[in-house]
Amino acid sequence: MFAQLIMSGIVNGSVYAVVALGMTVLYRSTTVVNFCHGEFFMLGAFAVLVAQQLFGWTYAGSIVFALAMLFLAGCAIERVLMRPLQNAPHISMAMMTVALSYLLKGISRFFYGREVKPLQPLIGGDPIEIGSVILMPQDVLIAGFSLLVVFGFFYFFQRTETGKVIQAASQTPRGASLVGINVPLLRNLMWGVGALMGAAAGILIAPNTLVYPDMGGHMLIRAFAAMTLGGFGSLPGAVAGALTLGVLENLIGGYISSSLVEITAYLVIIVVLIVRPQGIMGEWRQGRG
Amino acid sequence: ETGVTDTTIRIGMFGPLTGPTAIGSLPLLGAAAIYKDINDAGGINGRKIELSIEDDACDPNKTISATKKLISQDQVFMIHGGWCSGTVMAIKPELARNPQLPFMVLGAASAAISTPVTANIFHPIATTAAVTRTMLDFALSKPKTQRIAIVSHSDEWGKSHITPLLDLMKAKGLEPVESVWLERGSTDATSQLLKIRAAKPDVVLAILYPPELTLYLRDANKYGIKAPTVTTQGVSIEDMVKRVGNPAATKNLFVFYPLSATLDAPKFKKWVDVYRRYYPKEPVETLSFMGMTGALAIVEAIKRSGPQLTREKFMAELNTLRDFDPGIQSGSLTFTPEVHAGISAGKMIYWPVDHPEIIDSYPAAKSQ
Amino acid sequence: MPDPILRISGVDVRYGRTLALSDIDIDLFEGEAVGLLGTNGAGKTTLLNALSGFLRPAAGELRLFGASINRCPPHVIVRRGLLHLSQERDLFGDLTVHDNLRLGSLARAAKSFDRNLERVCHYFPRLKERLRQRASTMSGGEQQMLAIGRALMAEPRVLLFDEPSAGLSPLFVQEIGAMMQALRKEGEITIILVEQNMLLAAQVIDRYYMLRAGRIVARGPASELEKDHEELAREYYL
Amino acid sequence: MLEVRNLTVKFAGLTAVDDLSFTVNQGEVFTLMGPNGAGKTTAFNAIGGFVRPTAGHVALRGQSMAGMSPAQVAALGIRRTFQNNGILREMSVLENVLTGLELSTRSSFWGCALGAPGSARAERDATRRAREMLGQMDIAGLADRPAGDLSFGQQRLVEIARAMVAGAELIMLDEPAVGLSPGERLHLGQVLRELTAKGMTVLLVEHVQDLVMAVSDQILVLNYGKKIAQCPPSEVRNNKDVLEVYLGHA
Amino acid sequence: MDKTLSTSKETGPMTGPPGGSKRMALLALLLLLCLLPLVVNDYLQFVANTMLVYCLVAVGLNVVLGYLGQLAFANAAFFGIGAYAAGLSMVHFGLSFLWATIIGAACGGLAGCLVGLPALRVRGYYLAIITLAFGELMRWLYVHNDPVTFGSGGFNMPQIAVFGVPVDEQGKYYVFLAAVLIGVGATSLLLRSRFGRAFVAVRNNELAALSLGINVNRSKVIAFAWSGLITGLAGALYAALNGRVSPDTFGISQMLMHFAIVMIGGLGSMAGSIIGAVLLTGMPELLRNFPGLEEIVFSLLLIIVLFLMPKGISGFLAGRLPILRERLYRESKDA
Ligand SMILES: Nc1ncnc2c1ncn2[C@@H]1O[C@H](COP(=O)(O)OP(=O)(O)OP(=O)(O)O)[C@@H](O)[C@H]1O
Ligand SMILES: Nc1ncnc2c1ncn2[C@@H]1O[C@H](COP(=O)(O)OP(=O)(O)OP(=O)(O)O)[C@@H](O)[C@H]1O
Ligand SMILES: [Mg+2]
Ligand SMILES: [Mg+2]
Repeated sequence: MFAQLIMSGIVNGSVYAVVALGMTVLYRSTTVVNFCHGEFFMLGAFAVLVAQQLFGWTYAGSIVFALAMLFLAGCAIERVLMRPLQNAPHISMAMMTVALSYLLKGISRFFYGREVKPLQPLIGGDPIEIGSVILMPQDVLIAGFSLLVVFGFFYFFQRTETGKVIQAASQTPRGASLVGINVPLLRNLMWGVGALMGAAAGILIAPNTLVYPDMGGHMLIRAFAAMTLGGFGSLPGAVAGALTLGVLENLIGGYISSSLVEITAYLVIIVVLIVRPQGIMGEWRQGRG
Repeated sequence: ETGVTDTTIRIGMFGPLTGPTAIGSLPLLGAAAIYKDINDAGGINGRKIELSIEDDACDPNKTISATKKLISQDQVFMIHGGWCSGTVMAIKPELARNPQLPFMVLGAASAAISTPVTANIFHPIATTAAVTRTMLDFALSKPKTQRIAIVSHSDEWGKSHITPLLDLMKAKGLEPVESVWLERGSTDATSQLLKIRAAKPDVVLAILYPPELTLYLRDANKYGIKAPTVTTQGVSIEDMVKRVGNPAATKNLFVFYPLSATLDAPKFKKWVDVYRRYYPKEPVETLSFMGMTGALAIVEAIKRSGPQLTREKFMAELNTLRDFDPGIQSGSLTFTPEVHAGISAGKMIYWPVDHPEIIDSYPAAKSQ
Repeated sequence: MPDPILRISGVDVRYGRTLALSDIDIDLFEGEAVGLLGTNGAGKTTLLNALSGFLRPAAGELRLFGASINRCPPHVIVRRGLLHLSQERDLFGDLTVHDNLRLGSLARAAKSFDRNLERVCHYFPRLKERLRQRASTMSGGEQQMLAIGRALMAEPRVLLFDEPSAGLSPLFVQEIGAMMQALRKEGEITIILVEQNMLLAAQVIDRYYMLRAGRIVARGPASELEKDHEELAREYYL
Repeated sequence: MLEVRNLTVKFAGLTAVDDLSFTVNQGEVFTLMGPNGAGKTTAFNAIGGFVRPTAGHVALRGQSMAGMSPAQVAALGIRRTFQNNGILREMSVLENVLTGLELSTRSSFWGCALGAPGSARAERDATRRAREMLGQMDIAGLADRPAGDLSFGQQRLVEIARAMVAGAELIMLDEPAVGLSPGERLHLGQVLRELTAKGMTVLLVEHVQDLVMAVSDQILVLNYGKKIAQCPPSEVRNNKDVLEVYLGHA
Repeated sequence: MDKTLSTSKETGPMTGPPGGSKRMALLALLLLLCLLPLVVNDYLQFVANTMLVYCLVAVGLNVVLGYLGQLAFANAAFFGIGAYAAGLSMVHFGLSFLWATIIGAACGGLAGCLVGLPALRVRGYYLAIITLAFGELMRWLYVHNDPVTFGSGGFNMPQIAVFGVPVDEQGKYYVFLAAVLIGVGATSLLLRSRFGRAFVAVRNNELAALSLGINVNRSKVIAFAWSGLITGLAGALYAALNGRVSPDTFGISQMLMHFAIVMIGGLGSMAGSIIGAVLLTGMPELLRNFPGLEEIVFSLLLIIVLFLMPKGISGFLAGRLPILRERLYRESKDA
């Protein structure tokens, strides 16, 4: 049982990690914490569904379509909604993402309010048994994908010039302009990437959870917890936080009480922040909020 | 009388038209279809029914203001509404403050709504007490069933089932071998399932909404839990089979079934047609018919009250309703001044291969 | 006469409804250094911000190398070769000195990074000692050096200095003066200098413009500044 | 009045202030000078409780200030300005100056919440004093502008006014003249003189020589955290070390 | 109560410099408000009462969010704590409504202190998240402590009576109105005193505030406690308003509603809080006939305001109507 709890915890944690990474990337590059990331998550899954059912596309085609749509949506949102606010107080930007989250949820509820749609697994097949541990092929895919994304971004931010530029632009946008960095373009792209990451996570997990307008909300809070645990803005932190949270949830549910599963994330947040206010891996950077 | 003119009777309705539980708007539509059908057939005693429909989004506070609006702004004759137990519980004080106002529950099942009885609240569906009794009886009808595990939500709805269930079990000298919470919106049920698996139950009583039940069934299949799952009327079998998308995972699922026949049965066609006539685009599910008996009971009581319709007379007539059975619900409806929980029986349904079948006891000894 | 490198004609700048600059006309020729003087709140910084694209003029035209830059965003202007050394410095506080300089060279002169780095370290040996220190922990003067160094890394053709001597010690002020003169000589850099330190200004510039309440109230050759500056101060600043 | 003894501040591997000792007397303007990065601001921070000294101690009127938080230091009657702008951007100029009176406004919490007359009076007095101070600094006209909208130099003036308004015993000004026009510098010099005449003590860090020479009573020159000279302004120009590392031979 | 009312008349809860005409306008408004129950039915009265409660909520949140500038998500929890404390003390201990309200406010204030403590160490988004977690933890406690809190279903409030006289919807209105006048009046007085200035100073620049002798920690705790007190008071009234207290009411959507009210009304503005509260509690009622549009309209409204009125509706109006202008400092009468 222990091994199974750990393994499923890791699989769950991987999904949290992809969600948290999407938010972390955006936070790193714009200092905005995106409260509508959960909706990107939801829209990604819906886009696949729509492409499949309305246009009759193949699964792979639909996924490409969904990712592309969400990338464009992210860019558009930055251009239309966020850019005009770039000089506004930080909380206005946070509220804008909140408003957006309501809007996207409202719209999708308007069309799909009563429906909860199933999505077939990306890869089917029988459960894989390794000793006492049972995993679905989909689970393995999820874990593998998030590993890939994590390393990709880690490399990008830590090793490439562009990564550094993005970080610089987020801390001192005026300074970045002063050295000739196209700050608006960078922001725009990063929003696109953030949305795409959200969609990817959504598509990965949707076969397990079904597709419905509220599917993003619960994920968001887990991602927050993961980010807090690892320290805002830290990529490895987000991943470590997400995996820890996934495993903790399972262990607490399995060994203490299933009533605690839903608040594990919150307990973790509170304990971590009281003991170490900057998260486990976070450097002490003051958020502008 | 309030809400009544020479040609109309105004009835207020509310239900979750929007929000995460918007699926609960289906019973409202079913009831509304009955009213429209009656109107198209000429109305009752020369009066047509006018509906004031409010959205409660399954939110108790919204329901309170909706009720106040129906009562004092729209001046309705009576209210027929409530799919979420929490919303109906929330307006009980308001209803107590307006003892002359008749209230018919639309689909909320919590036993606490009608027990103890409130004079103006009528409950024409199988209450959670009735549902859990049926579920338990069904579970115990399987030979040698000893070990019962429970998985449930911890919200009001979940607890309104758990409480009577545990009481019933205790009365039979039983204890659940394992009892776990699965929260709404969960994306994983591993820890709960492993606990259940470790308890080696003969049967699992699942008090879950559709999304979580889906998750549960899929994971149960994955972890090789073979015990049958018995669940409430909160889900419909067709929907679950579709959602889970894996026949192996649903073949051992038994759902409390509030209706008299499967939706595709010829004898039920009449009701499906009524519903389709007025809501051709809406899904036809078990839920769609849960409000109909209440609506028909209202129509019946209004009819019996005669042309001089008053609330008082109307409630008196409701209280005399005995074995009222239009053929929708699995049992007949009886209201007495002492008992407003009008339906006390139900059946179980399952999906052996490619269509649903109604059964009374396990193993499937067919009842019809 | 050759065409001006930078032409400011009839420029107005507004903050909401208040007019911060009105009808500014300045022409700047290749290799020239022009001083912009004025009391606090006269509008000097506002003018520089308009030139570097952070503010849009409400009227008038700005032309850099013959092309209008009225609607250009800051990064485009920087890439054309106009660098602004701002009063707030706008350094990347969390990055090291080295990274700050590296980013400074990225847009225009990424290839000649090493050469430029050497040059900056030559002007400011202190930076060389502290290449690994985080910019935000540097002392005020050191940050000023870094800001100047970062601007130089881009091999600017026009440099806007907003009080470069702010916070620098007297010895360093002299060195900066020397540096600016050297820049003009070797690199054909054109300079706009905002400065409260008359001595420094007089050393570097050819001509000056005096701003008051958003208007140009006087102009003249640098030699005028070298007369008794107590008197100048009384004349223009009080 | 202020006594600094053997003050040492180290940052990872770097000694920013090295065994610094000096005494400031009441009513004088005491100036710290020195090349960039000599440790002047760090010394200020150590006195004001913003960094913890590695060694040494600081005392005001014989009372040790070891381990005090910035707020406690302020409560002793010490105010400071910041080299990199400590303006409260979203408040008006008048409110900025009013916050300088935080400690000397005798209004109580419940008094304020319930509108008690005593507290209301205290608040009104504070406003009057703040306006007077703005007048003294010649920026009364800016009183209702949001401080964040002011020019750099104007903000400096507000910050100085805010430090001086409460009539603190000791004010520490970190390069107050940066960004000020020559006219304002002259004016600042006058104001400082007036205040010291009333018994206020000033600890000044400044590179602008006109101001330093005009107002200082004592000058201490630092280099690499170490004191290299301490003398009245008239003698500074004769000190070879100082010319060498700081003033240059201009 | 009388005392505060009279003093708030003296200066007016929101009066600033213009003085006279503003005071008259406020008095007239107050009079109109007092007459309102004569012309509305029970339902509209209920809506009006809800608006009053949310006025307090918005004012309470604004203290922390708009003035202290801390991104804290705990106010829905304070709201819940106020409601539960008031409700449970009536149910379990049979306290009278007035005492229960006081207890609700006090518990809110205590919770505020408690949340203020992490705010000393944790800031920015970390604070946002730890406060969010606090709120959810409280909700979990309500759900899983059936014997005390009656679990996920919540509980019904006993009949409300003031000085032994049972109050109906109209009666509640007057009680609520008095509470709002006291709460809003005291808050705006406080904000215009040195305490309010300290809050804003902390928001702008903690280091500078420290150097001015502002006790940053104390200011934070005070602001949180006051915010908790006002919001707890609102919670107690909310319990009385609905006659029912249940845990789901005090979740994240409640919190976002509060945020939206404050942002739409105007950060750091008392008048804005009130405008926002009235607007956003009124809106869902107006949209009753368009189910499904509420979320969309709500978010569009928020987006439009963020776009066109960066300082919220009150900031927008204050640019045009000087009477709405608010200042932090208290102007001397004779200057
Ligand atoms: N963001 C702003 N909003 C409104 N007014 C502003 C803003 N920035 C500057 N001002 C006003 O515009 C005028 C010019 O300001 P500017 O910063 O250009 O002055 P400056 O000449 O650079 O002064 P200093 O020497 O003090 O730096 C000042 O009166 C200032 O108050
Ligand atoms: N947190 C820190 N970490 C590392 N080094 C620091 C830190 N703070 C200051 N220093 C270094 O300590 C030295 C002294 O800094 P300080 O700010 O006291 O100089 P200063 O005398 O005020 O110079 P300036 O005249 O340029 O303002 C500088 O070299 C600076 O880089
Ligand atoms: Mg300037
Ligand atoms: Mg310094």
